[in-house]
Amino acid sequence: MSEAMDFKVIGTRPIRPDGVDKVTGRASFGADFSLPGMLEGAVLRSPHAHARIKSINTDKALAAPGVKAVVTGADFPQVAAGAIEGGEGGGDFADLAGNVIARGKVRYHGHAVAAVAAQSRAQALAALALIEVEYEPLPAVLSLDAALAESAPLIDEGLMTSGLPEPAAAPSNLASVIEMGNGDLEAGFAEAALIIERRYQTPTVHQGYIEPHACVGRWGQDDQAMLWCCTQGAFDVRSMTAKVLGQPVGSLKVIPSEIGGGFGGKTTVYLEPLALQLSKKSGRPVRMVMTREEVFRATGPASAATIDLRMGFSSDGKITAAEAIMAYEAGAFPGSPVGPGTMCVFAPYRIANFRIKGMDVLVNKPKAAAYRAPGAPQALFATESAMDEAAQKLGIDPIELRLRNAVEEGDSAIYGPKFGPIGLRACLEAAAAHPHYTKAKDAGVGRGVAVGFWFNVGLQSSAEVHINEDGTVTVIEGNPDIGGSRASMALMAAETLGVPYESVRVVVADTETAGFSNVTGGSRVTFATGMAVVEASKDIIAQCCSRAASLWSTDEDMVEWRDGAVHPRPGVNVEATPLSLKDLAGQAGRMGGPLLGKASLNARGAGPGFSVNLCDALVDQETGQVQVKAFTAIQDAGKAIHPSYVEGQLQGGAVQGIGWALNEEYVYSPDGIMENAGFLDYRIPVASDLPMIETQIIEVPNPGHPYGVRGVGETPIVAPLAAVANAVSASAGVRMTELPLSPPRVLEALDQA
Amino acid sequence: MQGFAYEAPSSLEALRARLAAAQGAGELTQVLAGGTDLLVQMKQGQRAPGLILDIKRVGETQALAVDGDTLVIGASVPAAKAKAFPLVAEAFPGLAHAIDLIGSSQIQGRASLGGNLCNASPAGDTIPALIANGFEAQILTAEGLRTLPVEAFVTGVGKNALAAGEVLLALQAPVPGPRSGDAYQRFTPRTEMDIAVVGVGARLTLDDAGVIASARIALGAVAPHAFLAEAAGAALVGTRGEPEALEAAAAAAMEAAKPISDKRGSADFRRRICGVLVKRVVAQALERCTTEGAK
Amino acid sequence: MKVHVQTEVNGEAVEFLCDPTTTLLEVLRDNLGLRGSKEGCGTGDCGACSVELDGALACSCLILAAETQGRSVATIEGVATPEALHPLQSHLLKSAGLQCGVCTPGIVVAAKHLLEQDPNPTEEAVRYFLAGNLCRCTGYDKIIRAVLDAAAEMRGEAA
Amino acid sequence: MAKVHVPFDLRHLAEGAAVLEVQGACYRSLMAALQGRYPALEAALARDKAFVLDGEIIDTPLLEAVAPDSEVHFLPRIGGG
Repeated sequence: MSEAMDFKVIGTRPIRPDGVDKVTGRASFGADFSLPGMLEGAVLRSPHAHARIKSINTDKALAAPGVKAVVTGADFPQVAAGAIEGGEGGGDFADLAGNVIARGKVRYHGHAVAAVAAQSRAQALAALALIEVEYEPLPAVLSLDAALAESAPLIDEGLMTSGLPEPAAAPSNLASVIEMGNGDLEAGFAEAALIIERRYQTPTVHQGYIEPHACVGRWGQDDQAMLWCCTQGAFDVRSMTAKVLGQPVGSLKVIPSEIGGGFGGKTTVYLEPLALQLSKKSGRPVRMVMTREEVFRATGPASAATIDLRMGFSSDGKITAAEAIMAYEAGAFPGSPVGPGTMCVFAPYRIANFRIKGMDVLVNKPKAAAYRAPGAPQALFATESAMDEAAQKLGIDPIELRLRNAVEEGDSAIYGPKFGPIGLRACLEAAAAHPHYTKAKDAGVGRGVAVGFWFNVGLQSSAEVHINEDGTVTVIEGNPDIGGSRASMALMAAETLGVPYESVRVVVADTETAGFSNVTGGSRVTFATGMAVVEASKDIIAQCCSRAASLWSTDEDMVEWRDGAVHPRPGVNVEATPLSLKDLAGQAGRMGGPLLGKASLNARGAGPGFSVNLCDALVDQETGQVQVKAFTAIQDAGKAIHPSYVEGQLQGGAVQGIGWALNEEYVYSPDGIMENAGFLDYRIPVASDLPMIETQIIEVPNPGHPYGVRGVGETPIVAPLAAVANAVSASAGVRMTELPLSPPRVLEALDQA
Repeated sequence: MQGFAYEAPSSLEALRARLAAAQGAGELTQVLAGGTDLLVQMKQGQRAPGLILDIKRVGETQALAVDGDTLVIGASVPAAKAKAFPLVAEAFPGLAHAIDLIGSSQIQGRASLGGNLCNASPAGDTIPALIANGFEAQILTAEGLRTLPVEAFVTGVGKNALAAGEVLLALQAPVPGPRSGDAYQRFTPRTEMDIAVVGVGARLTLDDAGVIASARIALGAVAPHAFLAEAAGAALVGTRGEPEALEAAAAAAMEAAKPISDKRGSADFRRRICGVLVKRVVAQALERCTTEGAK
Repeated sequence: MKVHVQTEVNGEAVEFLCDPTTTLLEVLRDNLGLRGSKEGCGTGDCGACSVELDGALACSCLILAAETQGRSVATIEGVATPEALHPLQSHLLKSAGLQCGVCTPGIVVAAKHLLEQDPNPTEEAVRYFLAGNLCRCTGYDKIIRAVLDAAAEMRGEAA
Repeated sequence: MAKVHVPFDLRHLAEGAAVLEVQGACYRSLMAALQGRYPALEAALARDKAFVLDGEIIDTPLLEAVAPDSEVHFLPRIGGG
C-alpha cells in the first residue's frame, strides 16, 4: 500500500529504455522483419457483404509466375467451439477460425477467402486475380434494426440466442441477451420529478492504430513453427493460432515485434494462421502485411450501438430509477462487448431501482474487436448525455448533480460487488475546482462535463529479474510495450531493489523465453505485470538476505533489506558492512549461483478507474462545424508510476474519444461495402484539429497493488464522447444524441432547434 | 501497381518526340509531375498506363517567374515552392491559401498545381482559385503551344481538355493591379488532410470609388468540375459588397451549383455550405481589395 | 525491365536496380535495409514514411524509386549523429512525445524540415505543419510541446 | 453460509431467487452445493460468468477459500483493449 510511501524513483519521469531505438527508426515493428528465402503473402477478400461460396478454383493462381502456395478454407481444420480466455473478452475459437478464413459462406465485405504466397508481392497480388470464386450473393444485414427484424436474413443459420429464460425456439441474428436489475423500476420512475428518455446511437469506429497488421511465419519440416508479429499478446497469438491450425501450443514460438498501436485491435489473429499455413505448403517463410484498406475492411472495429435510456430524477437530483436497453453490433460473428457495456452503463452512480438489458447482434460487418474500455464509451455516452440534460432541466450544476449520485468506497456497484477505495468523488471535486471549469466561457462556446469508468483487470503475468555480475538488472517479461511500459517496469524494479533506474533494462521476450502473460490490454500491464516484476524483485531480495545471513553466520531474520543493500537489523550484533546488490552479484558464483528472481501470478485486486472530462466546443451556426476549444482530462490513476506516460494515456484516449464524437464512422453503401476505408475519409483527428489536452492525475491508491497502481489505459476514452456531445449540445442549443457530430448532422439539428 | 516503363525526358524537344512516338505506337501514356494523385490511383488500379513520362526534368515545367506582368507557374513546380514564391504570397493570397490546403506538408513537397489541375478532381483545391484569378493553361502540342482558360481546361470528373500527345506545361495569369483581392476557402470536417466538401474562390477588383468593377467567383466540389459562376460574380459588380449583394451572389452560386450526394456530403448540404462560403470568401476578398493596396 | 538508379541516401552514394513500379519507400526498406521509414497507409495520408528528396519534404510511398536518379534522399536514419541525437529526438524522449513509436520517425523528419524553415514556429504553425503526420497514441499534445522545446533549444534558448 | 447473488438473467434457474445462502468453504464445495440445488444454474455460472468474491473478480477460483460471511457475485466476463 502506497499511502505515505516515500518513493525514490516511482513518480519520476525518466527516459524510456526503448526510447532511442524508437526516435532513430531502429526499432523493429511487424513489417520490419525478414528471413532468407522469404515469400510475400496476400489475401483474397470477399467482394460481397454476404454470400455463399459455391466453388473456389485455385489452379490458375497456383500456375502463375512466382507462386509457391495457395490456401483456402479447405486447408484448415474444423475447430470445435470453445470460449477464448485471456483478456480479449468474449469470443469463441470456432468463430475465430471462421473469421480467419471463410468456409462455405462469406459474412462481410473483406472476409478472407483465400491466400497466396509468391516470390514478390506483385506476383502474389497478380495471382489473387486468377483465383476463381463462384458466389451466390445473399441479402446483407447492415443495421441493428434490420438484423432483429422478423424475417431478417440469417448470418449464421445455426445461431440460437443464449441468455433467454427459455431456450430459443428458432435461430436468429440475436446471439445473446444479458439482463441485470434490482429494486422496483416502476416505483422508482413514479417517484421521479423528471424523466429523461431518449435513444442514443454511436457508429462503427476503428482503433486506427498507425501500424497495419503484419507477420512473418515459418513452418519447419519438424512441425515446429515460428511467428514474428505485431500483437498485444504473443501468448494469445500462440494459443489462437495453434487452435486455428490444430497444432499443439508447444510447437509454436511467437516473437512479438515492437507494436505500432493496438488499442485492443491487436488482441486477436487475422494473418498469422494464413502465413503459417502458406509456409507449411511452400516450405518457405512467408511475410504478410495488410494494406490500410484491409485494416479497415477486415480487422475488428468497435461495435456500433443503439441505447434506449430512461432515467428518473427527484427534484433534488437523486436518481430514482434507470433503465437501459442496449443493442451492440457484434459484426459477422458473436461477441460484441455489450456485456461490459451493461455493467458500465450506470456504474458511476448509486441507483436502487434499475433494469438493464444487453443484446449482442450479428450484422454483415467485420467481427468487432476490443477497443479501449470495450463497450463502455457507447454506454456512458448515453448515461452522461442524460445526466447533462437532467442537470440542465433541474437547474443543478452538472458536477454537483453527479456528486449527489456518485458511488463511493463501500457502495455496491450496480453489477454487484462492493467498491474499495475509488476516486470518482475526488475527480469530480477536482473538476469543479479546475480553472477550466471556473473560468468564463468565450462567446458561443458550450461546456460539457462527463464521467468515465472502466473496471481494469488483472489476469496472468510472469516476470523474471536477472542480476548481472556487476549488479545491473535485466527484467524479462512478456507484454509488448505499447506505450512506455518498459519504463514503468524498470521504475518498479528499481524502486523495489533500491538501484538506479538507469541500471535496469527491460526485455519483452518471446513465448519460449518469457513466462506466460496475457495480453497487453485491459489496463493491466503496469498493474499485473508490474506486480510480477515487484514480486520477482522481492524474490531477489529474499535470496540476497539469505546469502548475507549465511555469510554473516546469522539467521535470516537478523538481516533486512534497506536502500539497495542487506544490513544487519538494528540492534543485531554482527560485525558486518552492508552488502549491496552489486557486492552480492559479484560473488554470486561463489554463493549459490546467479541471482535470478521470478514470479508468476494471476493478479487480483485491480482497482476501478474513474475520470471526469471537461470540454469547451464552439459550433459554427452556419455550417455545423465543431471546434474543440479546450479539453481537460482528470483521472484517478491510483499511483502514477511514470506520470508523463499516464498523462499520455489521458491525452491519447481523450483525442480518440474526440474523434469518435466528431467525425469517425464507417460509411457503408447499401450493399454493405465500406466507402471510406482509408485515412483520408475515415477522419481521425489531426494535430491542427486540437487544442492542448490538459490533464490532472488524481491518486487514490489501489490497495490491491504494492505501489497503489490502478490501470489507466482504458478509462480515458470513455468520457470524451459525452463531454464533447454535451459541449456541442450547449453551443448549438439543441440536444445531440447520435454520433458522430459531423457538420451535416449538427446543421440538421440546428435547423430543428 | 501494374507494370509500366518509366522515362524522364530532359528537354521540351525530347518530351515532344517521346509523346509522338508513344502516340504512334499506341502506348497508353501517363504524364507524371508530383505523382501524389497519380501514384495513389495506380496503386488502387484506377489507372494502368504502359508508359510513365516524368516531366520534372523538363526545365519549362519547373518555371516560377514573373514575365512582364504575367505570373508563370510551371506545371511540375511543387506546391510548397509555389506558395512560398513572393508574388504568389503577396498578390494571390487566396491562391496561396488554396495551395496550402493541398494535402499535407509532405504532399505539398511533391504535388504540383499542374498535376492538381490535370487530375481534374471536382474537389481539387487550387482549381477554383486558379479560375477566379483568370489563369490560363499553357499546353504543349505536337506542333507548338496553345493556351486555354483553366475553366475550359477541366471538362469532367477526372477529365481535362488535353488531346492525346498534349502536355500541360505551365499556368499563367496577369499580375493583378491595384484595388484587387482574391480569396479561397473550402469546407471540410477536419481542419486539414481532407477533401473539400465545397470550395469557393473569388477575385474582386474595385474601381476608384470602391465599387466592385469585376468579380470572378469559382466553385469547386459542387459539380462534375470546378467552374466559373458568372451569375454570382455579376451579382456583385456595381455594388460595394453590401450584405444584400453577398446574399444575391450566394443565391446565384447556389443556383449554379449542381452537387451530388456522396460519402462526403449530401447535395443539399453542399449547396447550403456553398452559399455560406461564397459570402465569407467574397467578404475576405473585398477586405483584401482595400487593405492590400496596389501591387 | 528493371531500372538502374544511382542516387544519394543520407549523404552516401547508393545504386540499385528496381522495377519501375517500385516506390522509394519499398527500395529504402527492402533493397537498402533502411526500415525506419514506415508504411502506415501507402497513400500519403499518414506521414510515417516521410523523407526529404532534394530538401523537399515528401511521403516516400508516393515517390517512384526511379524518380530519385541523381537526387539526394534524407531519411530518419540520417538524423542523429554517432555522438548525439537531434534535439527533436531528445525532446520527444524527454517529453514522452511517443507511445508506440511507429509514427515517430516521420514526425522527426517532418519537424526537422519545419524547424529548418522556421526556427521559431507558433504552436498553431507546428500543428498545421504536422497535420499530415497521424499519431493515434499521444493526442499530439506532447509531440507539439517537444517540437516547441526543441526549437527553443536550437535557437539557443533554455527549453 | 456465503451469500450468492444470482445474476438477474439466470434467476429463472433458481426459482426466481436473487440471493441464495450456500454452504461451502471453498469455490469447489460452494459450486457443488449449488449444483445439488440448481444444476442448470451452476452449469450456466461455471460456463459463462466470472466469479466475484467479496467484491474482487477471481480469475483463479479453483483454489479459493470462501468465508462463512462472504458475498459472492457472478458477472459477465470482462476483457479489455
